[in-house]
Amino acid sequence: MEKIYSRASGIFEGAVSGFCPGCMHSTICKIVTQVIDELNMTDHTCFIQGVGCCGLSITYLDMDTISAPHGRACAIASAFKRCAPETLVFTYQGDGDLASIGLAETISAANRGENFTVIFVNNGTYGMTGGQMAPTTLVGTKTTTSPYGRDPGEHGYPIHMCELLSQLSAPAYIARVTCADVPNVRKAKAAVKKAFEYQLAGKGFSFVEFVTNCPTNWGMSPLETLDYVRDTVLNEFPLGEFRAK
Amino acid sequence: MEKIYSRASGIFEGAVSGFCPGCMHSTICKIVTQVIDELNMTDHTCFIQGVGCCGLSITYLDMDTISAPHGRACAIASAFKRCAPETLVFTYQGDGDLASIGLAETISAANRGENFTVIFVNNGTYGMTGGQMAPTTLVGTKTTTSPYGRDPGEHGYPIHMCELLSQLSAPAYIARVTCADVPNVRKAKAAVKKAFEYQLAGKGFSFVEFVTNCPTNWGMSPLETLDYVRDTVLNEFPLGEFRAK
Amino acid sequence: MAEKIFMKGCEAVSESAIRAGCRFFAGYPITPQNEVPEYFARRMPSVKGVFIQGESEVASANMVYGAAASGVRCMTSSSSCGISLKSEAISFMAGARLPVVLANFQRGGPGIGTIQPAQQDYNQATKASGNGGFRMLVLSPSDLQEAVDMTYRAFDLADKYQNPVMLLLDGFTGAMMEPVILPEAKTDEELDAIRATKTYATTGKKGGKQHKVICGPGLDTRVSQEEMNRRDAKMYEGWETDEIDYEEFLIDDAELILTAYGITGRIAKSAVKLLRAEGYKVGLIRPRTIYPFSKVAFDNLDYGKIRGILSAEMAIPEQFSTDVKTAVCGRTKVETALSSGGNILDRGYIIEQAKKLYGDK
Amino acid sequence: MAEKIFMKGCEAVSESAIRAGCRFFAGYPITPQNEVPEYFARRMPSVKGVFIQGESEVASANMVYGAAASGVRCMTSSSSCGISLKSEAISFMAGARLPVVLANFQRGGPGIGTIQPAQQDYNQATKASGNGGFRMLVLSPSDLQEAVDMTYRAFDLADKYQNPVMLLLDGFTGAMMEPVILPEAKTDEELDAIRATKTYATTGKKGGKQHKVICGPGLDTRVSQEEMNRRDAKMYEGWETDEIDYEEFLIDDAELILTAYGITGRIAKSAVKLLRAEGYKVGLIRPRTIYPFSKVAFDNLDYGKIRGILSAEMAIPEQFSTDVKTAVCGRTKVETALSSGGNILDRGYIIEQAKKLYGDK
Amino acid sequence: MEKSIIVAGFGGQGVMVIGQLFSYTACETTDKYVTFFPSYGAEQRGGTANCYVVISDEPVGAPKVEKVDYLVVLNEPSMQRFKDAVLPGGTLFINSTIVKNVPDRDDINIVHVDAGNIAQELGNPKCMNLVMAGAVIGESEILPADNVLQTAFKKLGAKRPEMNPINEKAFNRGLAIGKAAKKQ
Amino acid sequence: MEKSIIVAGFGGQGVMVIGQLFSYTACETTDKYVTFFPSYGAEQRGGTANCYVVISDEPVGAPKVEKVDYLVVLNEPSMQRFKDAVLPGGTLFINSTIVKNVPDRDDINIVHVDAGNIAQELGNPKCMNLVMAGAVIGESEILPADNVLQTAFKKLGAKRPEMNPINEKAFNRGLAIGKAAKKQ
Amino acid sequence: MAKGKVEIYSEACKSCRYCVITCPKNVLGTTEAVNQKGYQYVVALRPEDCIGCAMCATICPDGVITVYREGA
Amino acid sequence: MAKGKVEIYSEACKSCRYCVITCPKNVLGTTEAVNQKGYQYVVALRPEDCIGCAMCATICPDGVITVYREGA
Ligand SMILES: Cc1ncc(C[n+]2csc(CCOP(=O)(O)OP(=O)(O)O)c2C)c(N)n1
Ligand SMILES: Cc1ncc(C[n+]2csc(CCOP(=O)(O)OP(=O)(O)O)c2C)c(N)n1
Ligand code: SF4
Ligand code: SF4
Ligand code: SF4
Ligand code: SF4
Ligand code: SF4
Ligand code: SF4
Ligand SMILES: [Mg+2]
Ligand SMILES: [Mg+2]
Repeated sequence: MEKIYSRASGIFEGAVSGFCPGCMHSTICKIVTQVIDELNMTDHTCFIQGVGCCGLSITYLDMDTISAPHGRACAIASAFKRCAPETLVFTYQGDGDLASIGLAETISAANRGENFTVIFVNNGTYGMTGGQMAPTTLVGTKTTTSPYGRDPGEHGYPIHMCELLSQLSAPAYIARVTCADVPNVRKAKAAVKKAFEYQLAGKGFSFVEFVTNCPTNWGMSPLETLDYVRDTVLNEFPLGEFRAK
Repeated sequence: MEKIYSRASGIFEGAVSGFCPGCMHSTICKIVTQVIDELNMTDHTCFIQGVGCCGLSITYLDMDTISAPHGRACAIASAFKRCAPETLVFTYQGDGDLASIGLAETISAANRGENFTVIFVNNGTYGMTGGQMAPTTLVGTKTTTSPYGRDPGEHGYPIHMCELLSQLSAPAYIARVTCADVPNVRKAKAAVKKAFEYQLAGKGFSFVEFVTNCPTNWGMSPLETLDYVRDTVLNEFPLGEFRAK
Repeated sequence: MAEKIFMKGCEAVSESAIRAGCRFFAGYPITPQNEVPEYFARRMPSVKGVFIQGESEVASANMVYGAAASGVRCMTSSSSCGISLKSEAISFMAGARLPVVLANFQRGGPGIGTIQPAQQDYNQATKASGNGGFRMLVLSPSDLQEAVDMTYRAFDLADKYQNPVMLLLDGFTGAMMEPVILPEAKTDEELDAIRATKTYATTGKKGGKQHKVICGPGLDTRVSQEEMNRRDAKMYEGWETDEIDYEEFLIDDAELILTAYGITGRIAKSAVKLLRAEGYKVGLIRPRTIYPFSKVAFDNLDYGKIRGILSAEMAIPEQFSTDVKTAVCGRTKVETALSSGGNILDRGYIIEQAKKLYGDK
Repeated sequence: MAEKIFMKGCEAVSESAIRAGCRFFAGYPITPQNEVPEYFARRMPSVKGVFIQGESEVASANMVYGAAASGVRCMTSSSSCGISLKSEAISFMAGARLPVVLANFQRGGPGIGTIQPAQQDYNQATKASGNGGFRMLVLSPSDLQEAVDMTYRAFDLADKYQNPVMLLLDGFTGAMMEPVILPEAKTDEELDAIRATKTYATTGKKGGKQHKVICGPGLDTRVSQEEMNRRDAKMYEGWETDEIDYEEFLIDDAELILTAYGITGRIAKSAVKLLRAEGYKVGLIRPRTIYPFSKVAFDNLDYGKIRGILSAEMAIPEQFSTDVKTAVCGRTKVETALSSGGNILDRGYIIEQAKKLYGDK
Repeated sequence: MEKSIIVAGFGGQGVMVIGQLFSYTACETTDKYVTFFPSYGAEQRGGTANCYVVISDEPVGAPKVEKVDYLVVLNEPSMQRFKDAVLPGGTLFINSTIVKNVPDRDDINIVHVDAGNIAQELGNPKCMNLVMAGAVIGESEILPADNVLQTAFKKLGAKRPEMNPINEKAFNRGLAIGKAAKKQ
Repeated sequence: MEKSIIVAGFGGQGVMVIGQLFSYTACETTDKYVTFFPSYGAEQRGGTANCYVVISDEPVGAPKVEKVDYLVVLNEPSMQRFKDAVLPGGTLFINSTIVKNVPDRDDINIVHVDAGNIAQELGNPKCMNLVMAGAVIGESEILPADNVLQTAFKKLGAKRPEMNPINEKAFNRGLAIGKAAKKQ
Repeated sequence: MAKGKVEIYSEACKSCRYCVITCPKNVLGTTEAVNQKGYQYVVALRPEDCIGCAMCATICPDGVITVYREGA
Repeated sequence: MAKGKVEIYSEACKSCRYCVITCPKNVLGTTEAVNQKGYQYVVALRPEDCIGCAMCATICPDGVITVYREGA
C-alpha cells in the first residue's frame, strides 16, 4: 500500500505538539508544513512567531524561526523578507497578537503590500494567557476580562480582519478558512498554498485567517468546539476568499 | 450693523495661531471652537492633542487640554471620557499621528465605540517634522522620505481612514470634509457639529476627517494648495458622510 | 481587627488598590499578572469604577495617563517587557506630574524572558523607566501583607507628590497566596474629596480663568523645561530624607550583613534566623523603598566590626548589589548571591554563601 | 588623505553607517534626527540597501530586529521618547544577541520634551534601555569626526559581540555642521564575507541539520535563561577591560579635573584650554565609551594633589555625574555644572564653576 | 515548626486544589502561617504543574524551597523532576496508578497510593487529588483531617455541592492509606 | 583666533543660508576649523530661526556660545532676544528695512543695512540675506570676500544659476556697506 | 452705504489671500504694509462694496475677519 | 483485505476524538490504554473496514495518523 497522508518534514521527527487536545493550532502547523513540503521550501523558510500559543511551535516546527515581540511579527517579517527575498517568510499569529497589540503593524505591512504571508489564528480569545477577551471575541461571551459577557456598549463588536484588510489596495491575497471539518481543512490547505504561491511569485501581501477554537479557554470539550465553530462562530466570521489579485 | 461672523471664545483673545499661512489647521481650530461655542460647551471641553502641528493649538485654543504622546490620543480620550463623562472630549490629530503610529489606538477605540470625537487632519504628510511621507501621501508624491516619489510597489497606497473605520460596527458617525472653499467650510462645520451632538447624545465614536493642505511642506503657495486639494487630493479622498447612526 | 484572608498576590494588590480608591484600571494580559486585570474586570462595576482592557501595554499606559488627567485615582500593571512598552507613557506622566500607580510583576529577561519570577528590572525601575531622567518612588514588598499595605500607600504617595509611583513586585509575589489583612476601603465621600483637590484635572474650565494644560516640560510655554526639571529635581531630593524606608533586623551585634529586597528580602530574613540559630552573628538590611536607595542604612553600620555584606537578588548580572556596593563605598567587602531565570533564590545557597563570607565563627 | 567635507551631524552619521556596510535602516520621523531617515531614503537605493519608514518607533525597532536576523548590518535611530518606545525591541535584540546599531539624538525630557538638545537619557542608555538587565556598549562622540568614526566602529563592535551597540548623541550634534573626513566604504565583497559569518541568520536551514532559532532567554528550550544571563554577564564583564575608552587631556599636573562626555565634552575641553591660559592647572577626563563607565580614569588620578572634580552635563537632575561620584568614591570633592531644556551648557558657566571649585590659584 | 510540601503533576490533575486545600485550612482554621505557590509551564494543557505549600508557626521565610518535607507526585515526568527534592526523613506520596518509576531511597518514607484507580472506583476520576490529599494528611498529620475535609466542603462544595459525598469518600480512602503508611 | 557669529530672523528669511555660506567657505577654501549650528522653533513658518557659526584656527570648543563677536539681526523679535549677545567690541548687523528698535550700546559697532529695500531694488526680495552676508564680510573680514562669493555661486547657483548675477550684486552692495562701516 | 462691514485683525493675517480670491465683490486686497510677523496683511480696499456675505471670514483660516451686516 | 491502513503515532494522540467522529467507516476508537501524557489514544478498532480515505488524518490536528491506500 502506498502512503497517502503523513506529517511533513517541517515537523520535528516524532514530536508531540504542546497544543491542547483538539486545538486547531496543531492542524494549522500540520497543513502549513505540508504545503511548504509540497513547494519544496522547508529548507528555505523562516517563520516568525507571534507571542501566544503559536509560540509552542518553537519545539514542534523544524524550520528556521524568529520569535517576535508580542504583536510585532509583521514589522519583523517586512524587514526580514526585504533583506532575504529568497526565503519563504510567514508570520504565525493569534488574534490578541495580530488584531489587538499588533493592529498597527498588521495593517501597515498590509498597506505597504509587503511580500510575505500571514497565518492568522482567530480563536476569539487570548489562549496562552488564560482566556481573556480578544478583539474577536463574540458578543455575549464571558471571558476572564469580560466576566459579565462581551457587551457591545462597553467593548464594541468583534473585529473582522479580512474585511478590514480588504479595504486596502495593496494586499494580494486575503482569505478566511477553518479546520472544523474535512472539506474545510482541505480548503484551508489550498488557501495556504495559494498564499505562499503568491508570495513566491512576488505579488505581495497574503493573509490567511483561520477561524479556530480554544477548547481549554472556551471551557468545552474538543468535539463541542467543532460544533460551536460551525454553528456560531462562522456566522460572525464568514469564510471565503476576499481578495485574489 | 450686527456682528455675523467672528472668532469664538475658545480661541485666546487676540491670539495669532502658530500655523503657517493658509494652513487649514487654523480653519479647523476656528470652526471647532465656533461649534463648541454654539453648543455652549467651551467651559466643559477637554481636547486631546496629538503630536504634530496640531500641538501648536496649545497657545491658540483657550480650553482645557491634554497633550498626548504621539499617536496615543485615542487611548487617552477613551479613558478620560469614561472618567469624566460630562466633559465634551475630542482628539485633534494629524495623519502621521492617527494613521501611522496611532493606527492601533484609533481603530481599537473606534471598535470599542468610545464616546468621544476625533478631529482628523489629513494633510498627506508629516507637517511638523518637515514633510516626510505619511500613510496618506498620494502615489507619486515626492517627500523627504520618499525622495523618488511614493511608489506603490515599495510603499503601498494611501490609507483611507473613513473607509477603514466604516468596516467596524461600533462607530456612530464618520464623515470626510475639507476647507478648500466656502461651501465646504460650511459643510465641515456642520459635520463637526453633528459629531459633537452624537457625543453629547451618548451615541459613541464620531470621526471627522479633514482633507487639508500643508503649503509649507508641499512647497506650494497657499492658493496653489486650494487647487491641488480640489483637483487632485479629493479624487483620492472623496468627501461625504460614511456613517450616521 | 479585620479578618485575615488567604489571597493570591495579584488579587490582594488589586483589592487593596480598590480600597485605596482606585477607580480606573487599564491593563493588558501578560503572565504573571493576568489576575490583576481579571480582578479589576470583576470588581470595578461594583464600585462604579472603570476597567478597560487596553489594546496593548502602550495603550493601557496612555489610558491611565488620560484617567489621571481627569482626576481619578488610577493604576496599571504589567510585567517586564510590558513595562518597557509603557515607558514612553510613564515618562510622559512623570513629565506631566500625574499621580498614577504602576505595578511591575517582574519576570525573567531580557526580552520576553520566562514567565517565572525574577528581579531583573531593578535598574529599569530605579534608574530609567523611560527617557528624560525622571524619578519615581519605587516600593518593593517582601510578603503579601506588605504588598497590600504598600499598594494602599502608593496611591497616597502618588497624590502627595503628584507623580507616578511604582510597585516593583515579581511573578512569585503575584502568584503566591498568603493570608493578608486588607485595609479599610475609602468611602465615596472621601474619594470625592480627594478628587476635588485635583485642580489640575482638565475636565473643562468651568468658569475658571486659566485653561488647564496637561503636558510635560517643553510644551507648556508658561514655564521653561529647565525650570520644570529643576522643580522636579528638588522634589526627588526631598524623597532622600522623607521617603526612604527599610527594615533592619538583628543589626546591633551583627558581624555579617545580609541585604536583599522584595521576595528575596524575606528569604534572606529567614536565612538570618537560621544562621543566628547556628550561632552566626548576622543581621539584615531590607530596603522597602528601593528608590531612593537606602544608603543611610549602610552609612549607619559600624564597619569596625563588620566582616562583610552579602547582597542577594534574582538578577544576573547584579543590579541592586551595585547600589549596595556604591553605598558601602569600600568600607567592607560586598559579595553577592545571585540567580535568575525563574529560579527563585534558594535559601540554602544564601546560607552557604553567608557562611563562606563569614569565615570562622 | 580623504577630503574633508562640511556635513550635518545626522548626515555624517548616516553616511558613515552606509560606508560601514549598513544595508538596512528603519526609522520614524522625530526631530532632531529627521535627516537620518531622510538621508537613508535618498542613499539606500544606490547601494542596494533597504530603507523603510516604519509606521512607528516600535515597528522600526522591530524591523531592525528582523533585518539583523537575516544577517545584514542594520541600524535604527530616534530621539528620547522614541527610544523609550523602542525599548522592548532593544531588550529583545539584546536577549537574542543580535548585532544592531542604535542611535539616540537626545532631546529634552521627560516625555516629549523640547526638540532642543539635552543629555537626559544617560541613565536610560547606560543602565536600562529596556527590561531585563541587559547591557550595551554605549559610545558618545564630542564632535562630528568622532561621530563618524564611532558610527563606523559601532558596526564592528556590534558584530564582534553580537549585541546591540548604542550611539548616544544629542540634538545639537545631529543638527550642527562641521568638516569631517569620512571612512572608506566597505566593498560588496567585504560585506558578503561579513554576512557569511552570520551562521545564526534564519534564512532557511538550507540542508543544515539544526533549525535556527532567534529568540531571547526563556524561549530557547536548549539553554536555560540563567545560563544565557550568565553568558551575557561574562561578556559584559569583558568589556570592562577591553572596551573602555576615554580621553585624558592635561591631567599630569592638574589640580582640578573637568569631566564631561558627548557635546559637553568638547565644551569642557575648550574650557580647560581657556582656564589653562589663565594659569589654572586643570585637566580633562572625557569618556568616549560611556558604558562601561571609565572608572579606571578616575582611579588613576593622584588624589593627593587634586582639589576637586567638576562634572558637567546637560541633565537635571544629574545622571553622568552620579557615576562620576561613585567612581571617585569620596576621594575628592565632586561638584556639578548642569543645564537642561535645550540650553546647551555655556562654556562661561563651566569656567565660572571651575574657578569657584579651584579656589585661589 | 515549619513543614513544606510540593505537589506535582500534569495541568488538569488537580495539583493546585491539593495545595490550596492545605493552605486554606491552615489559614482559616489554625493559627499557623502559610504560603502557597503555584507554578505552571507555558502550555495550558498537558504541561506540568506543581505547587509549593509551607506551613509554619512563624512567618514563612522561603515560600519555595529546593528540598521539602513532603512530596506528592501525580505523574511520571514530575517524579523525574522532583525525586531528589524530598529531605531525608521526609515522605514521598506517589499516585501509583500511573507512576511506575520509584526512586531507590531508604532515607525517606514512600507511600504508594493507587489514587487513580480508587477515584475511578468511586465513580469520578477527578477526585484522585482528594485521595492523595487524604493520604498526605493521614501520614503527616500536618493539619487536622477534619478541618481539611471541612475546607473541601466549603471550597469545592460551593460550586458543586453534589460532589461533597464522593469527595469525602475519596479523602477518607486516602487518609486511611496515609495512616497505615505512617512510620512508627 | 576664534570668531563667533549669530544670524537670527524669521524662518524663510534665509537665515541658514548666511551661516552656511560662511561655514562652507571656511571649510572648503581655508585651513580654519568651523562649526555651524541651526536652531528652529516648533513652528515651520513664521517662527524664529537662528544659527551660530564659529570660525577658528583651532578645533572649535563651543559651537554655541552665549556671547558672540558678530550678530546679524533680520527681524524685530530676534533683536529683542539677542540684543545683549554681542560681546563688547563686537558688531551688530541690522536689517534696518524692518528692524527699527536699535539697542543703545556704544561698546559695539552697529551696522545698519537697508537690506530688504536693496534686495527689492535689485528685483528679488529673497536676496536680502546676501546683502547682509556681504555687509558682515565687508566689516569683519573674517573670510575673503571672493571666496564667499565663489561659494555662493557653487552652492546657490547649483540649482538656480540664473540667480548668480543678482546674488553677486546683492553681496557686493552689502560688502560696500560693511566696508564703509568699519571702525578705524 | 455699504450693506456689510469687515473688521480685520491685521496682526493675525498671514497673507494667504484666500479671502481675496473668495470675496464676490472684490473688496479685499493687500498693500505694501506688513504686520509684526512680516506679512502683507489684507485690508478692505473697497469697503463700500461689501455686502456682508461673510464668505471672506468663512474661508479665512486664521479668524482674522469679523463681519457685520445691516439688519442681519 | 482492507483497502486502506492507518498507522497511529499514539504518543502524539490527545484523544480529541475528531478522527473518531469523522471516519466514515467507524474504524477508530479509544480503549482504556493511555499514553505517556495520560491521554486515551486512538486505535483502529476495526482496521479491516478502513478504505484509506484519509479523512481521519486530515481532521487530526496533531498529525497522529499516517494513511496508506491500496494502489493510490
Ligand atoms: C508585550 C507583551 N504583552 C503581553 C504578553 C503576554 N502574552 C503572551 S501570549 C499573549 C496573547 C495570546 O493571545 P493570542 O495572540 O490570541 O494567541 P493564542 O494564545 O490565543 O493563540 C499575551 C498577551 C507578552 N508576552 N508580551
Ligand atoms: C513618539 C514620537 N515619535 C515621533 C515624534 C516626532 N513627531 C512630531 S510631530 C510628528 C508627526 C507630524 O505629522 P502629523 O501627525 O501628520 O501632523 P501634521 O504636523 O502633519 O499636522 C512626529 C512624527 C514624537 N514627537 N514622538
Ligand atoms: S490554550 Fe487554547 S489556543 Fe492555546 S493551545 Fe490550548 S486550546 Fe489551543
Ligand atoms: S507645516 Fe504644514 S501642517 Fe504644519 S502648520 Fe505649516 S502648513 Fe500647516
Ligand atoms: S463680507 Fe463678503 S463682500 Fe464683504 S468683504 Fe467679506 S466676502 Fe467680500
Ligand atoms: S484669508 Fe485671512 S489670513 Fe488669509 S489673507 Fe485673508 S485675512 Fe489674511
Ligand atoms: S482512512 Fe478513512 S476509513 Fe480509514 S480510518 Fe481513516 S477515516 Fe476511517
Ligand atoms: S484526531 Fe488525532 S489527536 Fe484527535 S483523537 Fe484522533 S488521532 Fe488522536
Ligand atoms: Mg487567540
Ligand atoms: Mg500630517
